[in-house]
Formats: sequence, C-alpha cells, structure tokens
Amino acid sequence: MKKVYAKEELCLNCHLCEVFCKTAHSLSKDVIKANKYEQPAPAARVKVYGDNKLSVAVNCRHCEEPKCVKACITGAMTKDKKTGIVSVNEEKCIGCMTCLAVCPFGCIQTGKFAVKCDLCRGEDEPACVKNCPNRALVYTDLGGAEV
Amino acid sequence: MKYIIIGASAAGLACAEQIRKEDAAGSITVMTGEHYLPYSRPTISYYLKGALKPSDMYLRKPSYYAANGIEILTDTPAREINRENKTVKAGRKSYAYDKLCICTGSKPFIPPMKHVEGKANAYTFLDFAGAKILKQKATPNTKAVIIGAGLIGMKAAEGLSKICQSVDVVELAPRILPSILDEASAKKVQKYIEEKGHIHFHLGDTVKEAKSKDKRITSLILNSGKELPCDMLVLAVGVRPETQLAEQAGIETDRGILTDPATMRTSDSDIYAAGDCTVSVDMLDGSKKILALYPNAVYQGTAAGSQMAGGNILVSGTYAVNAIDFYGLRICTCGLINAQGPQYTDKTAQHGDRYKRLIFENNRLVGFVLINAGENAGIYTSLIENRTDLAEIQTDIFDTPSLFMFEKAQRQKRLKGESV
Amino acid sequence: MLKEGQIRIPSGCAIAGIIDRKGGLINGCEIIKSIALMHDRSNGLGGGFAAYGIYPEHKDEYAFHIFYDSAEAQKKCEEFLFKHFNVDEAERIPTKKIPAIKNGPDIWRYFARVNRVRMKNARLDESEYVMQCVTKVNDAFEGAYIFSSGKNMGCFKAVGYPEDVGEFYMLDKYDAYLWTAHGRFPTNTPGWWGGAHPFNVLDWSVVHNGEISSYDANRRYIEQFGYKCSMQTDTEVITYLFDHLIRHHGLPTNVAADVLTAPEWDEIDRMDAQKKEYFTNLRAIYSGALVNGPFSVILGSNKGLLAINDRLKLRSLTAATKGSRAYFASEESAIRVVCPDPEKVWSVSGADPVFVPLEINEKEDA
Amino acid sequence: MAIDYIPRSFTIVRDKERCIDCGCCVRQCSNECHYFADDGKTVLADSQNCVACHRCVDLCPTHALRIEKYICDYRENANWTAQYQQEICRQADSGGTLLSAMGNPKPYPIYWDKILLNASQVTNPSIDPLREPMEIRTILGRKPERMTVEEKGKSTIKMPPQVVLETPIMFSAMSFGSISLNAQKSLAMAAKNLGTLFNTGEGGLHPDLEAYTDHAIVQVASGRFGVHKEYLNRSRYVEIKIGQGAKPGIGGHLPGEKVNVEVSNARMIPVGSDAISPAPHHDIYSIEDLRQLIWSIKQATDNTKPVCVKIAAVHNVAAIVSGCARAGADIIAIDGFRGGTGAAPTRIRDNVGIPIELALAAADQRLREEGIRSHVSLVAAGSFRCSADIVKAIALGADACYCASAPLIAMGCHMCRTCNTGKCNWGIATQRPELTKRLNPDIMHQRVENLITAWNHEIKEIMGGMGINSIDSLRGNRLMLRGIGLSEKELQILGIKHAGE
Repeated sequence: MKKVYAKEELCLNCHLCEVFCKTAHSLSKDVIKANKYEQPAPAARVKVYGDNKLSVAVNCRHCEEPKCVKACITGAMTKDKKTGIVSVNEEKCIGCMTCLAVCPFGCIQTGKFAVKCDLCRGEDEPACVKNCPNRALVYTDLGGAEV
Repeated sequence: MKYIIIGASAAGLACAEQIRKEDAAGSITVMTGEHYLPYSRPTISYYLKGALKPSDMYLRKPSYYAANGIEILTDTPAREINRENKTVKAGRKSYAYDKLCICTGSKPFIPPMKHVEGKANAYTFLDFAGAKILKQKATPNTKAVIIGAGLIGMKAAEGLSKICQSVDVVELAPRILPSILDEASAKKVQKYIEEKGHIHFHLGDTVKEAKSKDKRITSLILNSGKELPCDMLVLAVGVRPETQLAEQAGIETDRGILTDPATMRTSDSDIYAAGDCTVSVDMLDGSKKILALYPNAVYQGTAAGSQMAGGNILVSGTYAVNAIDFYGLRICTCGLINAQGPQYTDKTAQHGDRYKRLIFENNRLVGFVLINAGENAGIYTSLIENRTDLAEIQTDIFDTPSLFMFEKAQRQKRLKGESV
Repeated sequence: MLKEGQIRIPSGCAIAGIIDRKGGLINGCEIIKSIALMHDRSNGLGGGFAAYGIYPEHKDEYAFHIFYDSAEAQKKCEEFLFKHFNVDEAERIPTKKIPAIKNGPDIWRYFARVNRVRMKNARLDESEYVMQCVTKVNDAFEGAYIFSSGKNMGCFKAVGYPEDVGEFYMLDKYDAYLWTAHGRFPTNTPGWWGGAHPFNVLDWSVVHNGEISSYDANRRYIEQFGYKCSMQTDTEVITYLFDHLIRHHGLPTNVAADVLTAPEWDEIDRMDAQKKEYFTNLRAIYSGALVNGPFSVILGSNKGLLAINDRLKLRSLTAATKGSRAYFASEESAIRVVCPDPEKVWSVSGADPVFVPLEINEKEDA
Repeated sequence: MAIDYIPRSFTIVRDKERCIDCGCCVRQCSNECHYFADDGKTVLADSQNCVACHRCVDLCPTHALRIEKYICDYRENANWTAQYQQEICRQADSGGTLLSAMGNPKPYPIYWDKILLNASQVTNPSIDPLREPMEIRTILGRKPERMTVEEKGKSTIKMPPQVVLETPIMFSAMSFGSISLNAQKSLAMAAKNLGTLFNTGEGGLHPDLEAYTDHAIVQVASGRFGVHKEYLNRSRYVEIKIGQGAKPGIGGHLPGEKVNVEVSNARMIPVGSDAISPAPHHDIYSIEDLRQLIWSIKQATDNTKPVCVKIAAVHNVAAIVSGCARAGADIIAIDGFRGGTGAAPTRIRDNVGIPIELALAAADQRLREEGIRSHVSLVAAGSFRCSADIVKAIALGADACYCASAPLIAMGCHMCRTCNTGKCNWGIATQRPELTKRLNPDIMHQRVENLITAWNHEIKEIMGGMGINSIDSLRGNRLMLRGIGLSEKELQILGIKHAGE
C-alpha cells in the first residue's frame, strides 16, 4: 500500500505538514479557521520533532501487524483490509489511549479520541505530503526503500 | 477440524479470528454464558457513566460472525469438559471438539464478610449485565459504597459518582490504585478525584460486617468502627482467574490455568487457554503472575488460535501495560511498577500536574508511571519490550520520547516503518 | 527616397531556366516564351536574361556589358578599362526601340583580355583581378555600371516586363546552350536597370524569387571575406556566397548548394555516420552561410545550371527533363509552354538541390 | 550600546487576523527577524535585520506576511543620496571595503530594453513553429577556415573538438563554495536534461557531480583552485577565467567561514582558510602567456576539448576579444557589468565595466572586420532576464548566452543581494547544512528545466515570427533589431537602425 515516508535530511522544521493536516481534518477545511478559530480545535495527525539542525515529521506507519489494533479495548482501531489504512472510529473510541501506550513509533496523540493519521482517507495525496515545501514527505509504495 | 472456544471476550474472539485466518474450512464454535455478542468489558464503566452507547460497545458488527464462519452461542455456559471423548457439555447438549481453547477470563474475588453473602443490593462490576443492573438501580440519592480501590473499583466509583450524590470507597491498602500507583502518585490522584468526583475514601480499612433489613444491606460497619449507610454495595476487591472448568477436567492450574507461555498449550495437548484465566510469565522478571490485561488476552488468544490451527504464531513476551483516565486525568503505566530488589532503581520528574516515574533495572528501563505525561508512551514501552540498553539513547530519558532517542540507523528503520 | 542599393527592397518575382547538357543551342525566343507566361508574377519594374555560349568567337575573352548614364561616365570607365584590360572590340549592344522600354542608359559591350602586367603586380589571380576591377567601377564610377563580366556569356536586363526586355535586346538573334530569365516584382522602388536580375559576378548569374530572412546574417558573414554587398539584395549575397564557397574554398557546386540549403538537425541526426559527419561539419563551419526564409534560385555558370529551393519549400520551383534538355520555372505551365511533353516533371524539394552539369565544358576542365 | 546610524530597510507587516502563530516564519528566518513572545504562542517580528528575501512571506501557510520598504526620509539631496550617506556610515563602522552581491544595480541604461525585434508581415512569411522544426541547436568551438570534401556527402576535414548544445543558453560560473552543492547539483542535473552545460566556477569539481562531467564547464581561474589533470579532463570544455563582469580587474574572495571540509577538498585548500584568487593570473602578464596556458590546457586534454577564455566587458573589449581569438581561444565569453557575483567590492561592482550589449556588438563587429568571426564562438554573459534578451544578444552576434541569476531566481533566490553574508534563506549562497537542505535538487532542477524550456519555446516563437527557422540565421542578423530612444552613437556601436527606419 502507499504510505507516507519522511526523509530527515530534507525536513526543514517548518511544521507546515502539521498546519495543513489540521486543516484537512477540520470542519471548515480553511487554513485560518482550522488553525485559529474552529472549536473544538482540530488536531494534527503528524508531529514534527527536532530543531532546525535536524528534524523529522512523524505520522502513522500503518503497520502490517499493528500493535495499536491489537491493544484497542473497544475495537475502534481497525486496519482496512483493502486499503491497509489503520484508522480509528471516532464514535467507538473512548479515548483511553492504550493504543498510544503500545505504539512504538509515537504516532498517536492524545485527544478526545485517539488522534492518528488516516492517510487523508485515501486522497490521491495526503495533505502533509502535498504541502511539504521540500519533498521531505513522500507518498509511495516503495516500502521506504526509496526513502 | 472442529474447534470449540469457551468464553467470548477479548481472548476468545482473537483466538476464533486467528483460527479462521489459518484454517478456512474448520468449524469454529464460541460458547459464552453471557447474553451478549462479544463486547469490550473495560468499556462497561464508560457505559455506566453514560459516555458510550451500548451499540458502540460491541467488538464487531453482528453480521461479522456469519460472514467469517464463526458461530457464537450466547447464554450457553459450558458445564463440563470431557477430555476422554473430547466433548464439552453445555446445557443439555454436548459438543465434540478436536481442539479446545478455554478463555473463561476472571471472576470476582469476594473476601469473607459477615452477612454480605446473597444480599439483594450487593453487586459485582465485571460484565455488561452487572453494569446494566447498577445503571438501573442507581438513583441520585442512592448511597453507594464500593469495596476495593483498584482499577475496577475506581472505575465503578467514577461511574456511580455521575449518578449518586454519595459515593464511598473502602480500601484495605493505605492508598488507591495500589497495583499501578506508588505512594506519591496515589496521593495526587486521590486528591484530584476527590475534588472532581465528590468521592469519600476510607483507606487502610475494610468491611467487618453489614447490617441489613429483609435481605437488603442498610449499613456497613468497618474495622475502624465507622458505620456507613449503604443502599448499594459494589464488591470490587479484585479478580481471580476462572479455572473451575479446567480444574474439574484435571488440567493443571496454580491460581490460574498453567500454559506454555509461548504456545498457550495447557497440560492437555489438545486444550489451550488464553486471557485472564491463565497464569502468565512476566518477561521482565520471569515471575509467574496473573496479568489480566486486554492486550495480553488478544496476543495469547491469537497465539493459541494459530497453534490450534497448526500455525506458528507465538506469544513473544508478556508484560503489564495500562492506560486509564479518571475525570480527564490520564494515567499510563507499564512493566514492573512496584518492583522490589537491589537491582531496581527509579526516578521521578514532576512539574505542575505532570508526573513521570521511570523504573530501571541496571541499564534497562523496566517500568513507568505517567500521569498527564503520556506523550509517545509507546516508545518507552518499546524500550522495555526490546530491553534496549539505555546507553544507546541519544536524548535525556525524561524528555518526551521521540524517534530522536535513537541514533540514525535505528531511526531510519523506524521511519521506514520496519517492525521494531 | 533612398536610391536602390541604399535600401533593401523586398520583392517577389518569376524565374525560369533552360539548359541543353550536350551544349545544343537554344534560341532566345524559347526562354522569352517561358518567362512571358508568368507575366503576372512581375510588375514591370525589372526583367532580364542570362545567356551562355553566345560569344563562341570571343570564348576566351571577358564580355563586359556596361550601362552608362552619361558620356563622361563612359569616358572615365573606358579609361579605367583600357588601362586594366586589352580591349579587342567595343560596340553598343544592338537594341530595338520599343515603347515598353523607355529612357534607358547607353548600353555598351567590350571584349577584353586581362592586362597581365597589371594583374601580376596586383598579385591577384585572374578571377580575383577581374572581380575587383568590376567592383571598383560599380562602386567608384558614378553613372557607370558593369552588369555582366563573364566569358562567352552575357546578361541582358532592363526596367520593364521580361518579354519586352527580350524584344528590346532582340534576343531572338542569340542562340545559347543555357538560358536563365527573371521577371521582377519589387516594392517601394521606381525600378533601376542595374537592380534587375540576373545578378552577375564573373560567369555566375543568379535569378532569385523570394525573400531571405537570414539576409543580414549572410551579408555580415560574407563581408568578412572582402565582398561588399552594395546592392543590398538577396541575389547579390547569394551570388557572393556561391562565389566564395566555390572559387575561394574550391567546393563543388552541389556541395556549395548543401551549405546554403542544409537539412534540419533532426534529419541529420537520422543519417548514417558518414553523411551525418558531412552535414554536421558543413553546418558548423558555414553556419553564417545557411540561407533561411522562402526562396527559389537558379544559378547559371559555365559549369552548368543549379536550381535550389529553401529548406521548408515555401517557394514554388518546378523542374523537367526531355532528352539532353532540362527546364526550370516558378510554374510548371511556363515549362509546358515551351516543352509540352517532358519525359520527367517534378517539384524541386527543399534540402535537395538539382545540378545539371554542362558536359561540353566538363571535358575541358577534367 | 553604540549608535545605530543606519535605519532598517524593510518592515515586516503581519496581518494579525490571518496569522495563526504556527511559528513557521520563526524557524525559517536565518536573520532571526521573527520570534515567539514570552507566552510562547504569539509570533512577533523585529524588522531590523530583514533583507526582504521573502522566505517567510512565501512559506507562510495563510499568506499573512508582507514586506514593505521602510520609509525613513533624509533631507532631499540629489547629490548626497540616502544610500551614499548610509554607505559612509557603514564604512565608518567597519573601516573595510564595502562588500555586496549580485550584478550592478545602478540605473545605467539597459540596452536590452531599448532594442525592438522584427517580425515578418507580407513580403516574407512568418514560419509556424508548430508546423516547421525550429532549430536552436548551437555548436561551440573553433571552426576550420574551410570545409574539404572528397565529394558531396563525404567530408574529409579534420574538425577541432566541438560542443553541441541543444539550446543557446548555458549556466554561468557559480563556484561550489559561493553557492551550495545542492544548488550546483540542481544546475548540473538541469544542464544534463536540457542538453546544455553548467559551469563549476573557480571552486573545483565536487565528487558528487561525477555523473555530470559531460555537461560541466570547468574553470581555471587565477587561484587555480581544484585544478589538476583529471579535473580538466572530466569536463565538456575548459574555461580560463580572466575576468568577471561584476568585478573586472580584481580577483575573488571566498570568506574562510564558507570553506568547510567539502569546499576545501574540492578547492584543494586548507579548511577555514580564505580562498583569495589574485587579481591577475600570476602566469599571464601578456597575451602570449595566455596562448601558452591555452596550449598547455589543450595538451593536458590532448585536444579533445575546446578552450574558452572569459573576460569582463571593459573599455577596449573588441581588441581584447580579437587578441584572445588569435591567442588560440576557441570560445570567448564576455561578461557584462550586470553579471552577478557572490561577493564583490561595491564600488567596483557599481562603477567598473561596460554593458554587455555594447561590448558584444563591438566585439562581434571587430571579429567580422578581421574576417575571423566564423572561426571562434562568442558567448555573452551579464544578466539575461528573459528570452527576448537572449534573442537580442544572438541577433547582435553571440553564439550562446551564459545565465546565472535567472536560474537562481527559478530556484528561489529573491535578489535580496546579501549572498556575501552566507545566510541565504533559500539554501543557495550558503554552506550551512540547515540552510542548504532547503534546496532539494530533485525539486529545483525541474524548476530550472522548466524555465529554460519555456525560454526555448519563446525563442522559437520569436524566430518563427521573423521568418527564421534556424538560430544560425538569427546570429548576427542585426537587421532584425531596431533601436528606440538611442543616440546615433549608440545605434552605430550596436550596428542597428533606429525604429521606424
């Protein structure tokens, strides 16, 4: 399946991926409303770590054998057989964050429900990849070899 | 092949699904004494406090089981396992099996208390049915008393506090959530809960006897002599593995059903066991323990199912990991939290309402307790599970864990999503 | 208004040419008939002919055709001519008064041999010596214009329609083995006898139809080698290019034609190695000599007749053969009027020039 | 605190309603103009160091930022302009020569803008570039006097080495050191894909560019940085840098901070040492020395590569060009005074040298008068801003054009003219790893290719309009040009008529 891969040597620590992820997962889909006025504030599913010298944007790896799906106590976290996307059903999720406690990559963030990347529900290009100014995030199915 | 699974919760469902994945033809029958299709037990407290609709509690859509050829027999408690002719008696019928898996989970442990047995308003809080009764019975002016300040007791207290004005919790140990919190963190959480949930704690105390009137408890006399008026009593002292069926069938047990920690096979080669009813081996210190936790049940169920269907999935390593929240206060714990012994050291970092306690064994992380400081806790968990030598960690262990903890090669592996 | 030669005059035209490879003689009236048919392609402000093999008795002498505007212009020019050449004969070119051709200059012709002594101390070879003398007269002597200076050939041109010019010079009295003709359609000039085609250098004569957009690039290229483009016409620069490539650089005529009408690079890239190297070197060395923009040209010389068309074939030029004769014209009809049943008729293609050698002169050169 | 005599040049204007305080500008500005307030949430700006490089403006996700000129008036004085006063203050502060970057910004006449192009109307037809092949292939190198053939179709000439370009546009010299490796790699990749050449400048050849040596012009400058036999051979042709348009007559100065390990390896000089290329080549004190250097380079490359000599456009440029041609240079590059530079003394950049248009016209005419124009290739450099400039240069007589500033702008440069500070926010004129990574060659080489491909299309369209379908017929074709608002003298030097004639 196509996944998002981060190339740390190209990441500029600009955090635009976070801004546009929030926008893509907001109600208004407007970059200003989503990031400034909308309540409850939408959450970014990608997070940038590091500083100007070295940084990288981390979002869900959509693992083949997802630990978070196994650990989810309500069955809200599932991996779609066809698309391979691991996503959370926001109604069923009770926000206990057990998934967060087992994800070895730190791709899940705390919120009213588990905040994690859903690859923009199979858009042709996730918002973070589309808005990365330096192609530090690529959306390919090369298994990260090309990374 | 005919597969029978006793118990339809986390372990039972995981086992059934794994069998189906590896054996498309075999007939799979899952028996449960409960009235409901497989549902998530930990969510009953969210149901009790009205945060979750019943329909959202089910683990799979009803149509799922037929679609995947898994037969669920509700209201069918297994009565007896006949190992000679490999059959299970339930109700008036007996079901033959080639491979059997016992996933009977745990049962409430009720300590000896005078005049509590059989009282109409003494309840347990383990399953959906129990939660439904509490929800029906509880009214704003019900005086609720919960015995036990463990995970279940505290969750029951939180739920009831949304309905009843007066909620009292009685706990033998000197602090709440003794199994997952230490002295300092327990005090902080207790103070927080008392503010948020108007719950009264009676620590280091227990119920000596109960006064009752025509089969209903009216008040409780504690060891300390205090008397608590009580219309509803919830027994949440603890749980024990449900091993009654296994013991009758002569399968080895020691507090829980004994199994091979990797294949989950019991002393009978055609019988497996998984979940809360088994005894696990804690990979962190090798000791045998009851690790009644949802993720472990799923791993064990999956391994048992695979072995039963001739597959080769094993349980890699079992340890405790827990994430729970009370009134928005998030607690996340993992590993040996109350480990004693010279080789264990621990350090705590606290600022404002963030509390982070890390437990080390020589140069390895073996446990943590995080309160409102759970960001990327899973990375700590992976350090524990992979027994990572902390010398390799590039950043300060107390910083929020990130992939920058690992040097470049390791980091690249994780960025590429290779399993770690 | 600027006189011709001081300004570049864009013009369309008609061209025609007939050659008998075996040297058989063709009477003037045939070429006149051919060019006359294309009357509408010119506007009466210029017409002319070139004829090869018309002075067999003066085969080894230079036949100078000169226009004089005044007597003293003639005096000064003849003075220069007699000094640099040994002139055997001098006479007015016989012409017939016809209403269509009005108030032209006085037209004389001289048969002369090079003054060897002067030529030696000028340290030039014969062709260069003759060319420099002609250029000197045409540039320096006001009112005198040498419009033909080849051996055993001559140009006959004037302001008027070509068929009238032919009648004016009584070309039906001449027989030649190679004829070229031209009808001019210049814009913004009242017409000037000297400006009519063909344009002549030594025994080259060029008639041209079209407008080359690479004119200034070609001009500034050729002027590097001593040529002076005084007429500012396409014909002049094309003639000098041929003269330079063939005489100075000794290239065969058809190779010179390749320089001017080189094929496109994507064609060259597809050729075999040897051809590819040939054309790549050609275009690299002579990039300034590439001629661009629509044109069709007929080049006469004692070696034969060369017909070339621009690379994109934007101007018409038809060719035909019958027996030892070859016909060329801007329109097929102008060929059929003089040769109703040609054996082969085809349209000259862009980057593929047609060269019809004169076998009689070939024996001499070989 | 000493008095700050020089007011800031720009003001950063933040639209509070649009700004979402995401801090992207804070992290991106290498001049640290943006910063978080104490609450760590709201973003503020101190415009003192702003150089209007627009990094923050372009990356701001909500386009909340704008840069405007900071008007701080001085009493009006046509002679003592604000700029001269401020430059005096700066020198009063530093006591050193003023350094600045990019080409001559002074409002001297720009002749490209005063030359108009011809088009065919009725007498000769335009050529339709969609139907006919439009040829812009350019062949550089020394051409023999004449062609020799055995017969039609069989060449017997022994051709000196030629360089075939698929476009008359090449990338001018920008050394690894003044610009980042990523920037140079992007140009190298673009050059390869476009079928043209990039120029290593006097910074030597970085090993990472090994795959692009067939498209590399390697420079031999007065500092001889990184020059050795393989370097000369791993190239498409060798360029001897006598002068540079932005700083005629002087050498170059790459500050030590920029000479990191990589730069020192490529230049074969110690890390951290200032890379100073001396004013003259210390082995060329007259034209015949140049001939010897040309021969020795040809020997080192056993005559497989043309040798180019690059000179700055100065007063007797026509004679210099003729001298170089006769000294054996196969290609001669003339760099006008608007040519860019990473760092050059302001006074020299602003006052020394002449415009490329006049230099090119004079040199082309002189070579033709001497009958040797067709033997050598002439390359013009010194600020081409669009394809029309290129067409005009070729019509004036250039074989090809060197472009540098334009591709840089395609890669993000905003002409803030502070390359000498080494803090280029776009990752071009800097060696700092956190800045150079901002220029991703995989993205930027495509932008440069797009630019040159676009210019090629425009050149073909303009040529078509003139009825020309091969660039050979445009070269030196000055009838295609007309001057407008030019003096008689300027028209005469440019060799073109005035519009309307």
